[in-house]
Amino acid sequence: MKRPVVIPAALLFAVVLILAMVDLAPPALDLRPLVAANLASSGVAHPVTAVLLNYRAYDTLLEIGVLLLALVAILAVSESVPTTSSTSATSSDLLLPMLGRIAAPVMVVVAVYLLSAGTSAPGGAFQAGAVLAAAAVLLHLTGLLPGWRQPGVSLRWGLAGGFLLFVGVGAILLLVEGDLLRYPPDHAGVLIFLIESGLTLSLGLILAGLFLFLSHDKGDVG
Amino acid sequence: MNPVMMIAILRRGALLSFLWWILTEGRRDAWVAGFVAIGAALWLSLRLCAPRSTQISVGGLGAFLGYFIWNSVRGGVQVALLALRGRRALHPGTLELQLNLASPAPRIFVANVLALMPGTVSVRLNGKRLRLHVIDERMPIVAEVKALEVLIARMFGERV
Amino acid sequence: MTSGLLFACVGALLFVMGVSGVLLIRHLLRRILAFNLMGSGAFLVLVGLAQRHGVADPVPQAMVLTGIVVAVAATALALALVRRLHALTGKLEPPEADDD
Amino acid sequence: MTGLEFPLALFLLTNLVVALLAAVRGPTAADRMLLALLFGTTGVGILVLLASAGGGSALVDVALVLALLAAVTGVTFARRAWHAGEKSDD
Amino acid sequence: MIELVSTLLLSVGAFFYFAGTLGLLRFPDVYCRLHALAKADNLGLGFILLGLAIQAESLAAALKLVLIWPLVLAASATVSYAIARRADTLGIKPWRREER
Amino acid sequence: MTLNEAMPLAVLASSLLPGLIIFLLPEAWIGRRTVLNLSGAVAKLVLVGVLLVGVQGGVDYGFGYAVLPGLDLLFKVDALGLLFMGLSASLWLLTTLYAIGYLEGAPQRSRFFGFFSLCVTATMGIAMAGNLFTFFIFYELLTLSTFPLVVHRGNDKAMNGGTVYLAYTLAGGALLLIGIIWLHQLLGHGDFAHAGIVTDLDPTYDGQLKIIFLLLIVGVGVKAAIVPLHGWLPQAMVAPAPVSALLHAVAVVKAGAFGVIRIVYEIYGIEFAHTLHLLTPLAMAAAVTIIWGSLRALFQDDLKKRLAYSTVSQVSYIVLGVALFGPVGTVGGLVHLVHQGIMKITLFFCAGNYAETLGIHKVSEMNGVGRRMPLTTLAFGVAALGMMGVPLTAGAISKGWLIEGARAADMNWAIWVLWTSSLLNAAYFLPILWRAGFRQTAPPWPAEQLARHGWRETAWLLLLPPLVTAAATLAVGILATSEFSPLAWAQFIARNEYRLVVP
Amino acid sequence: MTDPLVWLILLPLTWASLAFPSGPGRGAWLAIAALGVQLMLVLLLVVDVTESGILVRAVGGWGAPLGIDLAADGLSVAMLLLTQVIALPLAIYARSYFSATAPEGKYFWPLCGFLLAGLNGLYLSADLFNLYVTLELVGLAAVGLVAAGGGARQIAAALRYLFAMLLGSGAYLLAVALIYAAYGTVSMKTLAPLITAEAPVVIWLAGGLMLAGLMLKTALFPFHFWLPPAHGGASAPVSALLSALVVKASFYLLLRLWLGPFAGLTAGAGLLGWLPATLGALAILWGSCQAIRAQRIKMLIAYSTVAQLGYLFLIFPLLTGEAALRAGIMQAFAHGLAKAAMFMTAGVLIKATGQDRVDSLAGAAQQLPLTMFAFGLAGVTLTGLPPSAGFLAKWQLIEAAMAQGAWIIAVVVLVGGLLAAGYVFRVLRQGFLLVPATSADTSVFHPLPRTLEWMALLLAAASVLLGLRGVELMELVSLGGAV
Ligand code: NA
Ligand code: NA
Repeated sequence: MKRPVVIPAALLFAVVLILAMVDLAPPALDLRPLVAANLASSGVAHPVTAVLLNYRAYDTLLEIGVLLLALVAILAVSESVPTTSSTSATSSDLLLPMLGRIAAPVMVVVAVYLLSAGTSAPGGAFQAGAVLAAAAVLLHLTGLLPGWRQPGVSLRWGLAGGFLLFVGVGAILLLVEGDLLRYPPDHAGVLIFLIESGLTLSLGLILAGLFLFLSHDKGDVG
Repeated sequence: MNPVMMIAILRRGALLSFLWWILTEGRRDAWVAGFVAIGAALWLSLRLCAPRSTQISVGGLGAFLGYFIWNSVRGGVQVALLALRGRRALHPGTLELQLNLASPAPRIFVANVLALMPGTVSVRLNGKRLRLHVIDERMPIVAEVKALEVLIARMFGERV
Repeated sequence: MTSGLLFACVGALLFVMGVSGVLLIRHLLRRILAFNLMGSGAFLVLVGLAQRHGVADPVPQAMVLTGIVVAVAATALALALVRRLHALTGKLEPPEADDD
Repeated sequence: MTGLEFPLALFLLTNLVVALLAAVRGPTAADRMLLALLFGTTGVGILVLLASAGGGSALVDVALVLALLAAVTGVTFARRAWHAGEKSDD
Repeated sequence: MIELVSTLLLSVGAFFYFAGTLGLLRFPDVYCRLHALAKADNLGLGFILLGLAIQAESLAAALKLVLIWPLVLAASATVSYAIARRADTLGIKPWRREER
Repeated sequence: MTLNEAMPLAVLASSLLPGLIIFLLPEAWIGRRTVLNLSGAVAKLVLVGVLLVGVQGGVDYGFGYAVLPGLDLLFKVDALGLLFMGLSASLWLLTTLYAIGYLEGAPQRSRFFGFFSLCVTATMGIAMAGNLFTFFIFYELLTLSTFPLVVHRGNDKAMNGGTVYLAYTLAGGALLLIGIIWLHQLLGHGDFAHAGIVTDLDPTYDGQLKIIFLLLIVGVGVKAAIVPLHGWLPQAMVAPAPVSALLHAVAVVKAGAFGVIRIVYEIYGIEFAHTLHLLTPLAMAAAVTIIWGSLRALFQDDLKKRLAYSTVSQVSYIVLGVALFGPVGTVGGLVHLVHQGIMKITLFFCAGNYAETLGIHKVSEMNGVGRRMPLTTLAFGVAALGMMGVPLTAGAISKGWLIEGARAADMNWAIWVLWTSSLLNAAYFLPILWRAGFRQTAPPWPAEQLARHGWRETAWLLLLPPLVTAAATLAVGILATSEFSPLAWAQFIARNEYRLVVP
Repeated sequence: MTDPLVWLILLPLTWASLAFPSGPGRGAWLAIAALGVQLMLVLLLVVDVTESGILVRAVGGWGAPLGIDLAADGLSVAMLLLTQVIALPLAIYARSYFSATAPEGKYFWPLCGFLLAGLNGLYLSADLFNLYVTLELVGLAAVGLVAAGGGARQIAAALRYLFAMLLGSGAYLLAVALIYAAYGTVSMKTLAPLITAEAPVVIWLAGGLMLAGLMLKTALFPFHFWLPPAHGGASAPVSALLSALVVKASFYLLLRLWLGPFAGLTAGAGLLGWLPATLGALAILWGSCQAIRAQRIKMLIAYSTVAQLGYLFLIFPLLTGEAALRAGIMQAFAHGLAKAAMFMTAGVLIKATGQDRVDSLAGAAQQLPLTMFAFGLAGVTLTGLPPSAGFLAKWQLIEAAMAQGAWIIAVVVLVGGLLAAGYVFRVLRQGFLLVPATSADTSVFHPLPRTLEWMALLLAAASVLLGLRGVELMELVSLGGAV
């Protein structure tokens, strides 16, 4: 019943939008020179990273908050009573554990590599965290890591730690430098790397959590 | 520290360092982070699989890889030609056969690898019985599977 | 037409497809997919349109990275809700609107 | 750099879109699962081509990550298939 | 010389991708399409990676590219098996030639 | 804040604070609650007395502050306000006494007395309001604080009565609000002032002013129960007797009538209202109400309903007095504000006594009740005669001035209306008196609840208040010419409004 | 604490992320203490803004357009004030409301903290993209709160809510993309002079997308479909938080955009304001009628929210004068305070009787007089009766409407007030009903912590008392140009 309205409206909107976009003049402002001019004092080498972790680091701070929040919300939604034991590898399954044993350390190396490359390439902590999370997921799927239900104290601190570190650095800089997340140019690189390292761990845990907390009930929903 | 552990650390450390070297494309300034990475990975690796449990034979692996790459190309070319000619060239069908491998892990490996080999896709592995979908029933599939089995058995250190 | 503009146009199409999907599809997992399509569309427009004159702009690229993380968070939450609903009702479609 | 990389990346993108549409069209649920195959292989191909076409070596890293994630996805799929299999068949 | 070989390899790679998509479009059922995607696309990726690797600036960079291939292959192999099995479980009968 | 500024606030606080505290008192703390109630009422009476002396001596009492930029909450104490305040303060004390006796042992007394106090606070606010905004605030507060009293009994009948009450008063409030804001649009303020505030407007606004007048009068006319806006009043009879007394004699209907007075005299100005030809329609509406209310009263067997329709009729005497152009009519209307209050509260007290003591609710059940409850019946008789306008009673004074006012305003038809009303009054009150006094007693009574206490026919807290008000009915009639009589005060006000010599 | 402005964002983020590791159900006292500090910070900020009109902070020291600016003017400080004023008593209420093991309270504190951080961040942000992130923070936290520990019905409501939020922010994000493409910046301050009536078509489209997205997020009729089940289904403290605060955020943002960057478009197109106003009028009528019909008490209150939000949108055609803006903010305060109080009383009633039907309230005025009184006070505000903040809102709205000859708005406001009286007094009437103790309908009232009742009364009383003194708030709103 909604279909005859939605689809023509959507198409019409798309057509108008595309025509308008094609017609669009160059923007009044160009931020690229600004980004480039301040790159030297930003503490990182890659412009996208500079935007993410320095110029617009506040966005990134809130975004990590969103991610942590989503994890907390998922925990709040999931049932608190433990269900029956989660999927773990059976004894006949030898290939998968082997894969996990080999791949997980490799993924750790890749994660650290991505983190260290982050200052000169986009991403850093995010890709690194994603790869760590993938490693955790892999370990879980290959039966080497039990599923997560309700996180224990240390896991909870691990999940929130990176974000707290980020907030803490922001707060200290606010007190010392007078502005939220205003890095002194000399120490920007170190501070950003510190934040990113904390984030990598927490993001890894959070992203893994998004999967592992979700995967515990019987769940073949697709 | 026992020598087995020692050798394992050295072997794995070397492999991981090589990996790091590839990843950083040989940059020297990255080695500080590299030590952290290799250390962490080594620790994880030793926790996940104690030394001695490595059983994959290097020679077997090499032989398998050669066979695998060559047949991948064959399989790709065959499918590409079939795709160009359309469905009138197809003579698909299913095939059930018995695997000889003793342990389940290599059997699963065979089932997976067959997806990349010419003409076959594994449909269902049921114990030792394997059902395959073949794109051309006229091909000598059974013989090829046997050959693959032998290679994989060697790699896993098993006798067929 | 530059590649950036092309990306933006594809993005616009993906966006409206996603919106239509979210509005029309009742199957919740597919609706989540539609939402992701919508998000990807918006990201493509953001990046593509900003570099419609051929030069990459780091600011929208960073914004898109931020947006992707937010979308991942939203998707995960949505999946968690769908799973819970499935566990409770055995259905993957929302119950009929129930306004008291 | 042969100058062919960027056009080829676009060509692969077109391929991907066409294949996506075909896979989504079905007709069966299994056909739609083909999407999982498409993203890994074609996505990685596009990324490495773009990296070589001037997108920067960082894109190779992205391709690497995508390949890793594709592998993990594969394992996820595999677990479904094998475990479901053990329960019903073994 | 390297450039020529590279061009050749890249073109061959692209051809296999094309063939995979073509197979997806022309083959009659999901099992046959699986053949097309699992084999042709992966081979295409292999050629492209090889084509790019030989023109890489360093050995490490080349190896990095080559490293990607087994990962994708592993993914494809496992996913293919999962799809075929799923199709079988769903009761999808393989397409057969009529005349026999 | 000076003392003169604090006085209006003190008047409000003398009932507001006891009210709020009473809400929180446990049900069983009867003694403390009574002390609070009475000390508040006495304090208020004393404060009003002080104000009375002060205002007559020309002292300005006022207080104001901005609620919104350009919009003030403004209190001022003037002669007109004091007339209403004096009435409310005295009757509140009596009603409180009566209610303490009436509700003895009933549930939810803390809530009852809490809202009772809020209700009087609202009345005081209305009387002291210095502008339309303030007036409206307390006008609506009155609605809110009386609702819980109307539905106090908590049964379905009470709920329905409360719902009708709310529907009428809130709708009226909405129209009033529109009128007030419209005026604010035109003038930028809504302060009450002698001779009105709209006179300076350009004549092109006359049309709008007429509409605004209609809105305002309809708004306050609901509470004043001007026909056809009176429908809520008989329905609200379900409330306990002290509440009915309060609604009918003091708070609600008087707030409406008082609003009419303020609007006509201090927003439009009587002269300007006259030039705009607003007074004649208003007088006609009052006349219709007077006759219609009396006619309906005639056919009610339910005693409280008969009294209710009587109220509908009597309150419009005030409106009629206001609408009669000229000071004489004004004096008549103003003095009736007080006189009707005293008389009508007596009647309701008595009706409550009959109901509470003997279970009598209907006129047809009253045969011979005068012998069982002679003092109550005496009080009832005095008040009823007053209502008819029998000489030496309060009613005679009001009616006399109203008739003179009609003559002075050249509206002789109004005289006929008043005479007809008096006849109708007699027609619905005399049968009651006749039944009570001369028909044979036919016990048992419907439900005798309080036995005779020695010489007393009922509890003394129920008996005292009607006797006092009945005495007052006679006193204000006989001593009308004394210095602090309601009449003298009404003349004082009229002198201010007309700025000329008032007889 | 050198800078109240930034701490208002950092503090809730901190306690939210500390409450999570503290464990399920923990963190209440931390939250309450921090909210007390936040309230003081807002008051400091009020003083600062009163002195300097507008405060701007460049995050990272960069400043717009390269970095993100935080900005506080009268309008945003007013909204911040509203948020903290409601949040503190609500937190005290919630601490008593959620028993130690209640599944719906397991992660209430971290989610609540993130929600409040998102709201504060939203009110302080002067950057369109940053606003997108804050919108998502608020939206996801709200969805999590709705779903927490709930049954199928609540989960379904949360899903519907989530998709509505995501559609809304998706539209907003596309608009941000278009604006960036057209002007190369997302700073509101930089954009304001650039967007004129001659803006390219994409900017009109962006404006439309933002308008639609934010109307959806504010649940303006006919985009309200998600609100009643979500607000009516959540636990009482959550409903209070959502109805009182969360929907205001998107309204604020719409207002901010309308008066700020998009002023160049909206000022030129006078008829544009009638679109939200018409929908607002329909919301008032539809929401009130649904509330009058509702059987469940929280549904009634939730539909009342649909109606009351309508008033906020009536101001849009009148925004050429300052009076309408003041009316809107006063309404936001009135509704925020009163609706929080009302959901809190509903929580008390439901907890006490174990049922949530309006019919089951008979005797409530006797058993829970304080709660019924609080409900009544809140109802007075929603009805717009004096003396209450709702009345001041109504007064200013009618005055603004009449000043511009928009009679229809005045009429809608009055009719809406009467309809509101319809649903408010329906509850009160039921509460005042005395049922004989023997009757089968009699609800059993369980004893509850008095804190619950007192906190509800506190907010209800605040909603009324604000009606006696609104001048400071209204002057605050006008500070810093409010645009
Ligand atoms: Na919202
Ligand atoms: Na309403």
